[in-house]
Amino acid sequence: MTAGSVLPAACAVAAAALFPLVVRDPYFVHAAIMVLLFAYLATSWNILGGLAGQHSFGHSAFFGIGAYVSTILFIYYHVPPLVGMAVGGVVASVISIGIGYPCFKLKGPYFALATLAFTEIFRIVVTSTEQIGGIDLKGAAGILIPLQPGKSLLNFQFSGKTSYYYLILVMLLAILFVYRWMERSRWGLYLAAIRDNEDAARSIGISATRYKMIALAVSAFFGATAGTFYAQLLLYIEPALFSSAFSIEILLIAVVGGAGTLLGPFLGALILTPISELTRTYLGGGYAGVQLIIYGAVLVAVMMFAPQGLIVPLKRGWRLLAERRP
Amino acid sequence: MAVLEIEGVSTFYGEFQALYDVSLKVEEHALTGIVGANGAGKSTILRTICGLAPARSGSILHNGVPLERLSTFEIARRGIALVPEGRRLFPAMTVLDNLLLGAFSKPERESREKRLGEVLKFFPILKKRKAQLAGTLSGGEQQMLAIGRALMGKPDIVMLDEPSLGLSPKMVSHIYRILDEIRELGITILLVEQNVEWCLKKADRAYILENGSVVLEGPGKELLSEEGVRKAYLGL
Amino acid sequence: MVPFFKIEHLEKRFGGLAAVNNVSMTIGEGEIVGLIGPNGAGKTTLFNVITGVYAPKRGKVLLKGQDIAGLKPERICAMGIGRTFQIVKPFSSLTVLDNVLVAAYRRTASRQEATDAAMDILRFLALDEKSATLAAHLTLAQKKRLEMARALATRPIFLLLDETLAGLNHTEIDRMIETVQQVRERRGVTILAVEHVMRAVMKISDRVVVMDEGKKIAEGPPEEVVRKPEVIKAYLGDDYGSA
Amino acid sequence: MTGIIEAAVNGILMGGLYGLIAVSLSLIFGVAKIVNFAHGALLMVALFTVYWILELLKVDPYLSALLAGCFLFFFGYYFQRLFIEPILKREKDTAALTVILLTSGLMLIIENSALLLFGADYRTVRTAYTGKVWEVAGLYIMQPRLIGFVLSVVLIRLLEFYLRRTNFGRAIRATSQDREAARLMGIDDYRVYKVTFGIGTVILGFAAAFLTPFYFIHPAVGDLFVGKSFVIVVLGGLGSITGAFLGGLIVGLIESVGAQFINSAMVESLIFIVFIACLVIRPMGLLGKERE
Repeated sequence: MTAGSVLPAACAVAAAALFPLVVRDPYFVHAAIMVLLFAYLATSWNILGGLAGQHSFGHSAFFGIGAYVSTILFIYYHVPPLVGMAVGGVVASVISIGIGYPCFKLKGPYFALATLAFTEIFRIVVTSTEQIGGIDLKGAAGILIPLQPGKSLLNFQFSGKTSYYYLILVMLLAILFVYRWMERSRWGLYLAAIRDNEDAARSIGISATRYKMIALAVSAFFGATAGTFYAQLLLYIEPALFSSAFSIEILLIAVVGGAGTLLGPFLGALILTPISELTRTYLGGGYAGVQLIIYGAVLVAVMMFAPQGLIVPLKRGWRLLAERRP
Repeated sequence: MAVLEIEGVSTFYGEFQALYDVSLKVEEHALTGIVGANGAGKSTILRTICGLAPARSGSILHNGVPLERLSTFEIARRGIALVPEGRRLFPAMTVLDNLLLGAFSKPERESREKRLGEVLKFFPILKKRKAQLAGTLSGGEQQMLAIGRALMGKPDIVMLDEPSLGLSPKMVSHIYRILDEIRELGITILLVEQNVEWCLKKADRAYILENGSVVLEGPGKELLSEEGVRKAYLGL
Repeated sequence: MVPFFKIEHLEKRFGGLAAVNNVSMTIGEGEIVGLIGPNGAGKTTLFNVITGVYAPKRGKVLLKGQDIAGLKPERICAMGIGRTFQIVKPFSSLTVLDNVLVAAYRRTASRQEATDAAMDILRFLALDEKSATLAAHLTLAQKKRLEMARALATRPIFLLLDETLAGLNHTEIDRMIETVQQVRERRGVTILAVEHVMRAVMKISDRVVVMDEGKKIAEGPPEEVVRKPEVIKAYLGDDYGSA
Repeated sequence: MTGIIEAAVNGILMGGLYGLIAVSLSLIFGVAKIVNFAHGALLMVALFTVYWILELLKVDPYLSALLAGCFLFFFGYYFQRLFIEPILKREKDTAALTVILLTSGLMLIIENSALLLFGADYRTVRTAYTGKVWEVAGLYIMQPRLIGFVLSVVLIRLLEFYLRRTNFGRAIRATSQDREAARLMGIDDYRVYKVTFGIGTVILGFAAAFLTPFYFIHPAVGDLFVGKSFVIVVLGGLGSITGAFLGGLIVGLIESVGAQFINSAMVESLIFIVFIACLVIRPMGLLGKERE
């Protein structure tokens, strides 16, 4: 981090930390939690999509795996969700290797379609599985997560929304830190080289498949932890978590904000998540589709006029502003 | 009168400058040759004329009309036919389809059947292969088809990019014979050819290109004896 | 004695066409060999087979006696063969230093050591002042030098240069010729260079190999090779020499 | 056994419609190299167009396709002109992903606009053919499916004729094979893209007309077809008309026969598994030839 960006970053973190103290309306706190959660999820996508340039259309698979694994462990084996979160992450990483092996043989739109097909397979299998080895998956109905008596971090049970807010804020800061660290590390350089030109990267001895796999596994791990958080926040999970539509939503947040940049996914979540959260509530019922129309319009506009993501014109504007000041 | 007049053209691929201030003239009914080592920019001149690699500066006049701002398809419709390097046929279409596409532009379409007859008479082998897919032809046949396709449009000028490349010696001499015949029909030709000897012998006027610039120009036969030719190629 | 580098009866086909047809050659340690031939002669395909982009249909590629034919590009790089590309392929979003650093990391995990090695190479190629520039913003001549820097940072013992001079102007060409000579002298790297600028080929090569239509048609000292009728024929046409 | 044969026959008949929808996708993909995620949404537009023509003008569904086609051609033409063309012109070779995201956005807009306009009801239409069955050799075959299948075959033959025998058809094929060479023939490639897109949407109009007598209409109905269409296009080999149609038959067959043995959702995942395997093992499609 350069000296010039420490101050704004500190201010942003402080503002974020103060937010629930100032805004006490639980509805707004909930919306803020969703923004942070989607920023976290999109950043986890960005580890593969941005650092390694592999635009996955199947990230929701890992989100769903995290949600289901920790929930099943919690309900059937009484594993605390915090532990389940880690286990879900590892399971998602392992599964991601199996997905990556065929998909990394493909490029561009074919990679997109194959990853999309994978997440659809997950969705369909979970939707149509009522029971497996004595565990009720409840198919399309989804699973309600029972409340535990003891309130603790280990159990992910708190008295109010505010604790969830701080938890996801810390998680977001952590993943941004991981992203930044990876970007600056030797691995990050390898991934950037693969992203910019795979042939050239291989010619200087970088095994493209291996490093893409690493990025995928890390990306899957964090994606799954977001799933656990979501499950514990809403206390309900359903097969739609695996859906391709949800995968595309994650990717959109990252791309609209700016894939391959540290703050792009956060910016994307800041813009797109409130659109879906706020309009869902205020327009409600008969206008159910309006938020998606706005969502689509934002997407179309960004693709047509700022295909590198909104962070690019924003940065340019910031720089101009900074230069104008003496 | 010059059919094509190129004046001070510079062309870039990205930031790589392929042509430096190139000027040349193509006279009506003449054969104009361009020779030079690999990478000297010969093909780029043809691509620039066609608008496939637009010039960054300079002017290109076709019968007095500037071409620089036109798209490739508009330039093609003006009667400028390119037989591109590598022939660029439509491999999954029949020989007949390929020929008909040569006369795609509206004005040519009316006299299409007549020209088809002429071209097939010119290339009897294509008549035999009419229904075959272009991708299944031999190299020599493909080259004939590419030339035939260009002639279908009743072009003002035919530009050929290394028509003898990758062909057997026997086929090369066959192609040369065809070029001679086309020339006798009075069609204006701009030829890029790797066979310097042949090209210079035939060319009414020739240009020698080195590193994107014209280094020598003059009647082909005069250039043939110039030391500069050998130097441009072999550095001796 | 085991030769430094040797190709035996190498063949690579695309569909029916033999792009590299039964090519054999030997290169001694410390040599600079020029590889010339008309367009479509198979030079770049030969490079791609040596560096593992393609697996050959048959034949051997021996580096110090070990057959490396068919290995993956990253393995072949690890064996000590570096290359540049005819069409430059910089890592555009990275700085010049990072472009070289990423290659230097293949030899050491230490950031300090890798950075030192990378800066060393950048100085050698006179790119040190550009180290913080994004590779995308370099001129073509600089990108060509960056290609070379990146290849050198993997510390190859054998370097394949694919048209390093194409698109450069006279001054840049002279400078690059000097650089190539220094790569051998200072770093002891053996070099095989595909080159079209004949002036340069004549100047730097100890030996020249000529390819035409996938086959090797001549080999020898540069002055001799360019006088051979078959070479003149390949370049200029049927009977130029006798005219 | 009869049950399975009957399922196979009905599967193939439905597969013909899948094939037709995929032919449209394949045409657009093959010529302009556009991965159109809004394909399902366009099908939905086609279905509603046919539906409203039926409701308001009381025209036979098979005839209404002709009317719908006129509107849909311009819909597709300007869809390409206004949204996709600017991106293709700007990005040249790397547009594939941008176009995927752009068309995803357009899909959201189109589907949810339909939801606002027409509501979330499942609409069906009663036509003279709805629910009618023919008995052939002891098998019960749904009449509208058979008619739809036969007309699909006819339509695809017509399309092939158009592409093979007409000037502009040749131009379309030429552009898909070698865009630059096509331009050298005097072909305006961007115009070819727009017209191709228009033709693709017209085909969707016919598919919609064939579906209407026995299917339902809903703003999200396209989602049921779009995944399958991509699978079929990859199975059949990108850009191949015949391949796409045969791919449709295969998917229709797997779907209906598979449903006799395992539950229908699992069949759908089986189709996706076949899809991934095909992408990885035979990216040129089942019928395609290996390229260099």
